Amino acid sequence: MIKKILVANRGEIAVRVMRTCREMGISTVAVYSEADRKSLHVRYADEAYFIGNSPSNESYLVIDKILDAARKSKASAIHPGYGFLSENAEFARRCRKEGFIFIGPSSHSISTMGDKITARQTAMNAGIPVVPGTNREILNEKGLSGIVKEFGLPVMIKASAGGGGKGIRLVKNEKDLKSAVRAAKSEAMSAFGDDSVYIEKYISSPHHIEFQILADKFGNVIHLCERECSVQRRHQKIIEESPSPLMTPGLREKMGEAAVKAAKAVEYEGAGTVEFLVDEDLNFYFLEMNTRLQVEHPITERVIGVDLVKAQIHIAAGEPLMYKQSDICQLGHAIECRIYAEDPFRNFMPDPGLIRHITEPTGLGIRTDGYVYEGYEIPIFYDPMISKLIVWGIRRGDAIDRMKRALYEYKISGVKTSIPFLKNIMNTRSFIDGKYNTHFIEDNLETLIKPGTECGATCEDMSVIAAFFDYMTKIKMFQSPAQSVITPDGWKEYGKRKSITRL
Amino acid sequence: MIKKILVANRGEIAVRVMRTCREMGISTVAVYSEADRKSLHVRYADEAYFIGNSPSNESYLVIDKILDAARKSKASAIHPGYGFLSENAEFARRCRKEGFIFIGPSSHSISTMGDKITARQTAMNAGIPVVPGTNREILNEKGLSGIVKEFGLPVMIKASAGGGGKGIRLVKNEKDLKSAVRAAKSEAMSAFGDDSVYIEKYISSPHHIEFQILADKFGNVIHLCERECSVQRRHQKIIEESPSPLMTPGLREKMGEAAVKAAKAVEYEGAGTVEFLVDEDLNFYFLEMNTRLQVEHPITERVIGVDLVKAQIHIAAGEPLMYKQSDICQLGHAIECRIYAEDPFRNFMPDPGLIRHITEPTGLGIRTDGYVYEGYEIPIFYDPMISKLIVWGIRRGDAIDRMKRALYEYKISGVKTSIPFLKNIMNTRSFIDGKYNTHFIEDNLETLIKPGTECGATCEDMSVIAAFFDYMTKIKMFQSPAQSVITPDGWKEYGKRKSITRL
Amino acid sequence: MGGKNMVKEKVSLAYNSFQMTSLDIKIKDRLAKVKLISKDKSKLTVMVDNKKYEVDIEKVGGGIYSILHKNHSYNVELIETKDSKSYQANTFYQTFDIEIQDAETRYMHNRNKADSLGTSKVISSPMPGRVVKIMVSKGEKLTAGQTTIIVSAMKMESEYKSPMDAVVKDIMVKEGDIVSANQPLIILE
Amino acid sequence: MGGKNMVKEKVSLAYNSFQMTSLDIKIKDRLAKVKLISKDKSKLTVMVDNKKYEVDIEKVGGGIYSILHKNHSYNVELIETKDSKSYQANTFYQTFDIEIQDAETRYMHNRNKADSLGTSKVISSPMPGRVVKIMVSKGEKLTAGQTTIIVSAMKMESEYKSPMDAVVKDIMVKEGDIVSANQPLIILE
Repeated sequence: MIKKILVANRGEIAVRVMRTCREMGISTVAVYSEADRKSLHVRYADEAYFIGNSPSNESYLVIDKILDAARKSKASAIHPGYGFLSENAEFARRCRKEGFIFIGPSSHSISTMGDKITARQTAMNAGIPVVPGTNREILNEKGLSGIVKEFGLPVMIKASAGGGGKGIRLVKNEKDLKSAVRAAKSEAMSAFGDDSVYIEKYISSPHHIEFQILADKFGNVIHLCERECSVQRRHQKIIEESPSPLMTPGLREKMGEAAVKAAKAVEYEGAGTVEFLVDEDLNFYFLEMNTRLQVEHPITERVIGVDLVKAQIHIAAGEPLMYKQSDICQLGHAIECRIYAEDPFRNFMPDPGLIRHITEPTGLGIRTDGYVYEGYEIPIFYDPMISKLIVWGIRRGDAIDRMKRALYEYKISGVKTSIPFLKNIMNTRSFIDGKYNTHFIEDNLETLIKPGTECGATCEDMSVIAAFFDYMTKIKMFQSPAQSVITPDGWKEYGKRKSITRL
Repeated sequence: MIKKILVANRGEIAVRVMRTCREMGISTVAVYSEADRKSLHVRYADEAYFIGNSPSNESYLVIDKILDAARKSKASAIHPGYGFLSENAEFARRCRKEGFIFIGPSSHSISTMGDKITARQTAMNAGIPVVPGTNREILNEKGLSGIVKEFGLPVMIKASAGGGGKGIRLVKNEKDLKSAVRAAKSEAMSAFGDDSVYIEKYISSPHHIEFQILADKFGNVIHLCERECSVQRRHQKIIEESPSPLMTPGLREKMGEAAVKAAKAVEYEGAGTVEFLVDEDLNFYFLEMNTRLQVEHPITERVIGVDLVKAQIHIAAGEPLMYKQSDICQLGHAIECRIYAEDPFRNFMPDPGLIRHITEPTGLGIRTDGYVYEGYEIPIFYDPMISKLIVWGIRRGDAIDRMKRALYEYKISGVKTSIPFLKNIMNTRSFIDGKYNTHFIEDNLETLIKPGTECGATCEDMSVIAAFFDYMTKIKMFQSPAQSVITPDGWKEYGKRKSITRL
Repeated sequence: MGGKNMVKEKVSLAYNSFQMTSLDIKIKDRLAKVKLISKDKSKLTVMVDNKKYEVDIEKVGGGIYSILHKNHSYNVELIETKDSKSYQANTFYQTFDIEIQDAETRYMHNRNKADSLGTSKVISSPMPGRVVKIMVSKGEKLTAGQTTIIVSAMKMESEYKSPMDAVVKDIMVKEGDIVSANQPLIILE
Repeated sequence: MGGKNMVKEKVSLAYNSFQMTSLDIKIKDRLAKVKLISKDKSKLTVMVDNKKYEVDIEKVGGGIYSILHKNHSYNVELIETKDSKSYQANTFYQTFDIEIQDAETRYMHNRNKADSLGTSKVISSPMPGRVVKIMVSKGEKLTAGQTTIIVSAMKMESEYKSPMDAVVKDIMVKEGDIVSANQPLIILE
């Protein structure tokens, strides 16, 4: 059995992993950079090791520092979370070489799926449909027009080492092709240190749908159904839901089988995600495989009823899968909204800063996975995602109603957040109808970035009155005999009544 | 459709009902007593009406005041919550007479089930087993020894109008019988204004198991499986779980059928609960029916996947049940802990007061239903329950592990709470094994009221060091050049950096 | 309800004659005149422009006011922003910037306006972040639109360009520095 | 580690010679001697009795301190109780009452002890509540164990009995009154 796990990550995912460890009676080890001394994962863990300066390339991305902390703490296993070193084949190899259980797949699986050209080739060999395109790196510009003739325009140029929307170019006219390839190559080189690019046919109005898979060390692989992830802004997911409104039982079975095949093709172990593009005619194409836990894993946990981190740990400990494919079914509908510290009304500008006050939604069908607390200052160095809000309802409509209620209750002050933007999405017709694709945000941007006006004239005046009252109290302008009952500060009043002597 | 609902209650249940109303797009009306002006239900509601002085018999129990608020607010329906007027047949009758939809059963159902002798008789007539005993009020003391001969000792004397453990006497020796009847009668008279008592055989080592039922206006009645409620202190439930560890599929079917029969026998409408005693040999006996929502309804919501308040509102609006009996099945395991503002280490003394700080557990499988917030002062007039913590796990063991994790994370300061007591229960062998009955608390009291000692010597010294550091900072004894980095108050530091001019 | 004659209503509590009983409050682009009519414990009567409001207002912790007006329940969270006269007000539905206006704030406003004219040659970032790259050097001649500095925050990089043809007068930061929102980075002339 | 000779270690920071560098701190029934060895930003070295601790201590909001000691992570919430020298300390596992002891607190303690001897004839309730019923009248002679007053809080009624044979000297409250914890209700003599 695994007794102690080092979590090589920060933020909500580090806390989320540690919560499951605590439930399993496993000790937890945090690592932290200078900016993260007060971060919740440090406070939540049983142990914490300092690993360097705030920029992640001087701390969370330095393999030696992570392994050093693992040795010092005598951890038996390392969980990489998502991001940072989670899809770094070298890290997985080093962990294992130095005697730690790496909670994730083999280096081989990671590197095969990490390079998109190899991944495409692997999927094709396994008989999984891929987006039509080149199966090799584009080495020179001579064959370009031939390629375009084969697939038709528009096409996408993509970096083989790609991720985060970098090294991608859409080409609509043949005359732009050469310059787009050059631009993509140069961007890929500066982002990933690798300028390999390939060309894919452009799928119009695509849905981004992914399948969660679980695979143990004994060759058992199952899928845990799909997540619809088409609500994206600049290739970053904003909202995910399960089931997908587009899905049919037949398509689910076919895509699930393809996902399992993809995992088997790389002898996958652990939790992973196979991403597909699906067009309006329900044709699906393998896109890539993420060889780690996803941000959006909680919606699968909710509709399937499985703790994915617990499953990861069991698999890493060498236990066979607890579930068979026939045990898996979706119950109800789950939606996740990602809450970012950013100002949706000022071009989504990140807004790090001090959290003054938080009220989180609770009650039936609500889960929050966050890491900020009152008095915490969000550092400027890392991802702006501060929380995930996951709701469940028996039907999709119930889940949307509950999400609206939860967003209404969710109050974070001190920093700007994406909550108003998310509220607007919940009120957009095509989202409500479940008829949207990856163009959704772009197509509706104008209405989505409109500040709410539901407050009305009286409500606006109430804000004015509150400010009037607060200011008058502050400057001690309320001098009537009734003054003693004004209690601008509950603590003070309490202090008085309890006759607390203060310094 | 119902457009506006007045919630004739306070505390967590008022907020819980309003949350579902908000999800359904129904406006909410709160009523509040003097002590409750700042209570969360007033803040959460769309409208709020003052109904009188703090003691509940001058506010929440005054039918005329509730109806007056309903009229003024033009509410179309009234939800009674639990407690207060929820099982008052007269209130149900008055609501309907004055044109409001009462979200609950008919006055006839309430009064039939409210009187325990009538309820027993009704159950017997419907062919449901009841605890052997007298079917009529004990009018004189002559027949007493004959009764005892019939059922054997020990017996229970119970008030027909009973509730809350009042008017109940256990008699083990025949010589104590007469005085026990007299005592029970006198207690019943002073508690309920009705001295009718009856005698039941004493079921030893009983389990308290109840079935949730839903019934629409068209005679459709289904049950939503059971809740095990045997963890009780002085007849008050502390922890509930579903499924019951004692239950078998066969017994569930039989008891579920009996529950449905009981509901049909009084032409029940809405959500209700049929309570049973179950002995070690799995014999079950009808105990009573609660004609309202129960405190512990969330565990059923979790394992069955239904919003019971939404179901109540749909039924009250005249809609047929959304579910058939065959749709209902339990998935996984849910446990609820009730958090009270009381000191478990000082004889469970209530501890009203100011909430200084709250950290609520979140993440996978956790739900909290509470109403207190930071800066709120819990009034002395009402129930000491401040929150309910509900967890879910795929198996019972997972749910217990999760509950331990959640109780570990749950921090409420300013008042004493029952959290340490609940933690002790989660670590008690017979609870972990699911082998407990209504004597559980009594049998384990000594270990259950022991304060935790997991902290250890170093952890104790850390508390000392924190106090040292805090005090030294407060009296400005840290005068070294490093002082500027001591930030005892994050706000102040922030204020300085942002150059906020304060008054 | 409402109507201009309401303004004449008497102040029902005996206030010190030197006390301020009205304020100008700016909310969004609107300047609201708020006048105290009476106050008895938590019961407050005020005129906001020409509308009279009788409210019950209570502070409930966390900087939040609970207000009951004609039995409607409102929650307003007030957060002081740049000084004690500036608030961000969060209602359940909307967020407002609010400013108490008096002689002092009006003076400061005018001064800031003057300042901002004089300082339009300062390049700064509206968000806190870390200086990734400085693209210019002191004394360098710039053309309008030329990138001067790149600042990153939370994985997003922003380029700040020169608003005009100018000369770099001074560079106030170096690469790797952590900067606050609106801190001067590069001075042009 | 530990050992008495550690106590002699030098204070490594130049403190003002008048400064207090040690305190007696009472936790549960234990009186711990805490002595400052050094402090550099958040790094604190102290002796607690004869054990030396090097910790990294940070206040993280909500009155909570995060402490790292030998890479172990502790959270201690401190709440001031009756005065600035008294705390309730909540760890993730346990709750402690803590008191800073100095000449002043020791004096107060002794005085309170004396007081409590003199005031043992006062009947009070350890919890706040509402007076439901007063069972005695002024001047009445009581026998030990006789119920004097009933106070209710949160639906629970508590009866307070006379600890001895006594006479009711004074009744400080009336039925329906709201009383604080430990407020004198009935005075006996």
